[in-house]
Amino acid sequence: MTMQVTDGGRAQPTPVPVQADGGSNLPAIYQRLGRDALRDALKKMHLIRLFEEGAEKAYMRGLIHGTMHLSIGQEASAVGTCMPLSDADYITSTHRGHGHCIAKGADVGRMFAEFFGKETGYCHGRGGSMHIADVAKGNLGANGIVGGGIPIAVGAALSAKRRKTTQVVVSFFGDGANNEGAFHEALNMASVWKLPVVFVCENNRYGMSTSTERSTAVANVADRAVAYAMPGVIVDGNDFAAVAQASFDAVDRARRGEGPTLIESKTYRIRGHSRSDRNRYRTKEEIEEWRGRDPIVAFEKELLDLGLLTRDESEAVRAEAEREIEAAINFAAESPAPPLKDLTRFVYSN
Amino acid sequence: MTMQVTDGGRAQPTPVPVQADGGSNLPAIYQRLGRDALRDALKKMHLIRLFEEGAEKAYMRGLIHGTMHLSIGQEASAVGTCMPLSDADYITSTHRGHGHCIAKGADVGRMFAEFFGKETGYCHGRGGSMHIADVAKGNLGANGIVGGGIPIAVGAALSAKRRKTTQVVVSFFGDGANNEGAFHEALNMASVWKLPVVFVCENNRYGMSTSTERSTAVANVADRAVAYAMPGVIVDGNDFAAVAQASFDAVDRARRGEGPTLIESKTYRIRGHSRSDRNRYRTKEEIEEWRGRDPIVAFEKELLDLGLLTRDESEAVRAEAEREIEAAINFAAESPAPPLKDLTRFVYSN
Amino acid sequence: MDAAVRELSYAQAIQEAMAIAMEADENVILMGEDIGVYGGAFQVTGDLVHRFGEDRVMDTPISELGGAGVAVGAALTGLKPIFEFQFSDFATLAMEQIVNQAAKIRYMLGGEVSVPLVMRFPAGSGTGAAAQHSQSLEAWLAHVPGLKVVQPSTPYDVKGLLLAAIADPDPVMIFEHKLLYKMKGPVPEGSYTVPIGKAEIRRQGSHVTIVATAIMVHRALEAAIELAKDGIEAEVIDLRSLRPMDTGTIIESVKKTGKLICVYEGVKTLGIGAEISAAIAESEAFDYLDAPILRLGGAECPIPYNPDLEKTAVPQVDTILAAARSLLAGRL
Amino acid sequence: MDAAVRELSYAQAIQEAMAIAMEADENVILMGEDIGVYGGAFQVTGDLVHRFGEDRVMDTPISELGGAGVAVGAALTGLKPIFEFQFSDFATLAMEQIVNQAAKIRYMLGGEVSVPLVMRFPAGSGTGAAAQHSQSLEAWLAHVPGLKVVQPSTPYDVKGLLLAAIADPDPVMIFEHKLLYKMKGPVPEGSYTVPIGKAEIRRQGSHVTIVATAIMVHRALEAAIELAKDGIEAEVIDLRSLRPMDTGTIIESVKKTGKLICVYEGVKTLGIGAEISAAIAESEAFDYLDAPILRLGGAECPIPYNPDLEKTAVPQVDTILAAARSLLAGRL
Ligand SMILES: Cc1ncc(C[n+]2csc(CCOP(=O)(O)OP(=O)(O)O)c2C)c(N)n1
Ligand SMILES: Cc1ncc(C[n+]2csc(CCOP(=O)(O)OP(=O)(O)O)c2C)c(N)n1
Ligand SMILES: [Mg+2]
Ligand SMILES: [Mg+2]
Repeated sequence: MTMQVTDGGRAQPTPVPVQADGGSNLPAIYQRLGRDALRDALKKMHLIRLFEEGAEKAYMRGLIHGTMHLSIGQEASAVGTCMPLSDADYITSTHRGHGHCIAKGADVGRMFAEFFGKETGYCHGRGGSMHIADVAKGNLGANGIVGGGIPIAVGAALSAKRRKTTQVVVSFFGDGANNEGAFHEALNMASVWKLPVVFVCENNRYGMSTSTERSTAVANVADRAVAYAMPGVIVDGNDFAAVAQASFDAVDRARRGEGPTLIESKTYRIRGHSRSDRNRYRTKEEIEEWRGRDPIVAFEKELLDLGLLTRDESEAVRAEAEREIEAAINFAAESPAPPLKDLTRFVYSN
Repeated sequence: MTMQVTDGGRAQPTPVPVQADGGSNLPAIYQRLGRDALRDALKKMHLIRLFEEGAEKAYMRGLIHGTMHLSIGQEASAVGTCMPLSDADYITSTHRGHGHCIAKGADVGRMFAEFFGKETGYCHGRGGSMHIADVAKGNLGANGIVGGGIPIAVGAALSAKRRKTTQVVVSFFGDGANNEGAFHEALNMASVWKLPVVFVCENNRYGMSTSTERSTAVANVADRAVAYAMPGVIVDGNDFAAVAQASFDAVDRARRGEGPTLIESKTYRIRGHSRSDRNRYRTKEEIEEWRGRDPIVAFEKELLDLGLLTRDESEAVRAEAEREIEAAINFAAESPAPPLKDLTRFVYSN
Repeated sequence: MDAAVRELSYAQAIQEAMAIAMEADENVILMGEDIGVYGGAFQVTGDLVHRFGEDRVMDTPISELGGAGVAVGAALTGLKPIFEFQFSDFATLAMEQIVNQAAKIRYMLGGEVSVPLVMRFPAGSGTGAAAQHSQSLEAWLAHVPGLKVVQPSTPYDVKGLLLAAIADPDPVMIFEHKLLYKMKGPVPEGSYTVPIGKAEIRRQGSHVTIVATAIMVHRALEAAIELAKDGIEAEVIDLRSLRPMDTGTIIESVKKTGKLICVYEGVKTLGIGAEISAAIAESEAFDYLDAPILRLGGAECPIPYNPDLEKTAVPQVDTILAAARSLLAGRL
Repeated sequence: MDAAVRELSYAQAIQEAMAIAMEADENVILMGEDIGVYGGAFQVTGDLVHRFGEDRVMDTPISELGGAGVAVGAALTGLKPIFEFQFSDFATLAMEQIVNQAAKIRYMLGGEVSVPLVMRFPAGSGTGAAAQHSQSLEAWLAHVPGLKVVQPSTPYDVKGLLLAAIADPDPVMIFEHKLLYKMKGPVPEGSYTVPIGKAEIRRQGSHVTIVATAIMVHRALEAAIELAKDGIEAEVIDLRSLRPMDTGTIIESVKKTGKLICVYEGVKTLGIGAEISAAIAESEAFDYLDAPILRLGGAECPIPYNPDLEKTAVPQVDTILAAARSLLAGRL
């Protein structure tokens, strides 16, 4: 998607006109986005999937210490949500944040470098997977604290409003986070102060091992929007078009000064919660069922069916993503580690 | 009200049959409660009012250091809510907790003694106004932390359920507390686990100086009940019958094992938030208007109109309350202070 | 200090510092509970809402965790929030945002951001507000790298340290003792700063070094006057900054006096005096010490309600006198 | 110790203690995030849910503040909850309930209630989990009267201290170092307790006293073996309990050795070593000290992600060796 970013941060997409075979089946949002943006979105989804798989392999080969939280299966949610955002807009992300980071435009090389604990990483190797950020692109960071980013997003929105920009903030969080007090306090303040923020709950059915049925009193997280007098929207998080449409609606609303929205993006994480997960809390069948609803496969098929993408183009997009990931891993592997003498650098500004 | 308390804590009211002139106007709840209980309720409301006025005077005379939060105007809410509770049932209370304490059956002598910091006080002078408790009567204590008692109440309800009693817990809190994360987390857990707890939000329109309009995204706190899949009930907190009815309904439901209820009791605090309040955030007219809706005056009038009380009885009830308060203040004033050597007593059990 | 300098109360000095910063930079905003039309629980913000409007003097809902997080997010993205906790005790609700986020984000992000945030904590006992409204929790925050922590004891210092805090690119926590709010002292007009990280010798002396914080500085000075009558000359150091701590000034003093007493209101165990003592015991000053290092801190109990118990729970002038006399007995 | 005693891992020892207590008293319940079918983030609760059911091994929503409050309320009214924080860092969300409520209710209510609550805190660095999952915050809680705080370093002790904690009528906080979970050691079957408030001398020595906590006990013991090769005999004391602290044992040791090194993982400033040092510097042992008291604590930074930086951020065997050698240089 070609973006012209104004000072104030409003995204100005210049869509390439769509002339598709899809005819009247063409989702309005595809019309709005245009071919280039759609292809870019597909590539980002591939990048996310390949990043996660690369991370997994690196972990298995002992290149990474610590843990990691993979978002395989949730790619449409991350990329679809970020479609209306420019670099001037902010996001706050979560422990499961690789996808959000790529969706917001990060360079996978610097991401892998961070993952490998290298000085060239986005956080100079100090943060790792759970804290990857990309401030230049508006990603204020993943967060190791469930729900920790939600009030921060509201603060960024307060700042955007007070500084009289048209910046919008998207706060990603999981279904588990919706039972944290921070969620409640943040959504209430955002509503009372009518701030330009969109709350995106990626409901993948579990907070670690605990299903929403066992953790959350309501059937849908979006049902809680009424408690904050804001719209609550449920979308199929594995349907790129649905996610993008909901995000555009909410972001437009926020830019118009009409306040926050809570979007619940229903999706599923295919991998375990983290490396130590033995998947005891869910069935193989359930996992298989969701594997059948792969958001990348679906999106690609849709673009092909609608004539927005040829087979050749689709191969090319995927190949390009693969090349980028390979180069990224090499860049990361060859990058230097931070010097030990710099242990306390970055604690304070001076 | 004559109570027979079973082991398990279920209250067994034995109402004195009501034969009132009120006829069909007689609220069903009055029928259920009976004359004695109603008179006792009226007396408790007087005790609360007189306690607060006595506290105010004592403060003015320099007998008390610290601050205090008076519940003048909120008496019907406290007493009405506690009507279905036996001594085996629990309450958690707030910084504005004198009324709850009296409603739950406390002795005003030991309350004044606590207020005066005396060894004979409910907390042996260690807690003061903001921590008055009466554990024998099921009052687990006032709380200096806004919202702090709400999860504690849920824990007591969990305990009641696990120990297979029929005890019910009532958690009092203010409108300001409904924006605390603790409120959210506690109500969610109570609902998920179907615990026997009733959440009573005494909405007196302000959290200190901040009106609910400026602090809370929804018009009514009870509107938030849907976010926890529990009934949300709004009552006129200055109408004793309405409060008592709502409380009975919720407590009955909890005892039946059907889970929690959120009651919003709309009321008003006539005095300032605490001694330092200059009432800059509200108008004299507003205060005067609410003074006109005095819950004690209304209740007394209603009982007289319904023929449930004679003028003589009404005088007698009030006089009795006055005598009790006077005796209580004397008891407190004459009681000894805690010995200085006992400074660290009560920190640990042994 | 210039005799012509007008006197302000500690609370007024804070308010003036905030007003100066708000005049100078429209990105400075105030957040907190009842800091608007109510003027703050201790009347520190006073009438600032009328001067700067509700958009810059923001009453928050009673949501300490969320409020602190909003302040962090605002600080990350161009604003300079000054966040008031109504009582420092309520920071217990916001430790997540203060400690995991504000203190660490810059480091976790490898220096790519900073968090120019000021938080104000009315602290301490003596007001009859009992255990949940009287704590002195400054040692907790002084334990956290990424934060700076100051505890000014005079109107002059609180204005200067607050202005230094607002100018600082990193999060600065200011502990204000509630009993000091009404204390008056000379405060110059206009902008000036007191450097974060510098202690101040309030009284020179050669027999014993007393390092004190907040209201204990005044009690220590009172005690020093009494001690002088016995021929004991106490050097009284006002620590002022807890993180970073100016151990250099204390070391120099102890080299001279050979004796150290730490006086603070927080609970004795692991209160700030523990750090002062340990920092000296591991320093070059160790070899100059000729008596145990005494700590006078809060009693090992919650703050009680009864006023006499409450006084007994924290060091008073007499406590300091007795400790100094016993430390110096036979050693002068 | 009896050679016939079987070995258990630290995690297994904790699990066994909980199982014993749950068998003995049906009011003992476990609460925490993913402690049921998942078995806990560190597999400490393991299969207990199958043995005792979901009503007694309760998965809570991700609600640390509320969850802690529920535990407090349950403890006040007849249950004995054992509450697991998934990582000790998340206690930052629950400090209100831990510090204002659990620690103070008994005192505020004049002894009319008690809070028989146990909280478990997986703590420490070394797992590559970075700044928000690696903290050592035990000093915060050890600063709070009303709490008891222990930090066991062996499978034997963690079982015994946990059983003591469950039997204790007051709130006891247990800090468990994550790197210890897989450590094995002899653990007797059945019920036994290790007294809260007692340190343990792990190795006798006459030249220097090393007081260490948690994993640092093992590093100190390793260092002691090396030091012995140089003829330096270190006495290694495992502090075990932070509140109350067994200063008596340390004082006796320092009277013998004249030298003290404190080794702990929490941030050096105001970490537990500050209290150990200060307690000794104000005690009768002061007169026996012939060298500064050294503290080896965590670096003044958040825990970094990069594994080499991460190691550098907390004391290692080499750090202890170097410190001991420099302290003793020319003083043996
Ligand atoms: C405050 C806090 N509590 C607990 C954890 C441990 N934890 C990490 S991720 C997670 C599950 C989060 O679930 P959800 O919000 O649904 O996100 P998902 O992992 O499903 O993407 C938990 C419990 C944490 N990091 N922070
Ligand atoms: C956690 C916390 N935040 C702030 C305060 C200070 N405070 C005490 S009472 C109060 C207002 C509470 O309002 P509400 O809940 O409506 O109760 P009300 O005073 O109206 O009865 C505030 C802000 C506190 N005690 N605890
Ligand atoms: Mg989830
Ligand atoms: Mg109110």
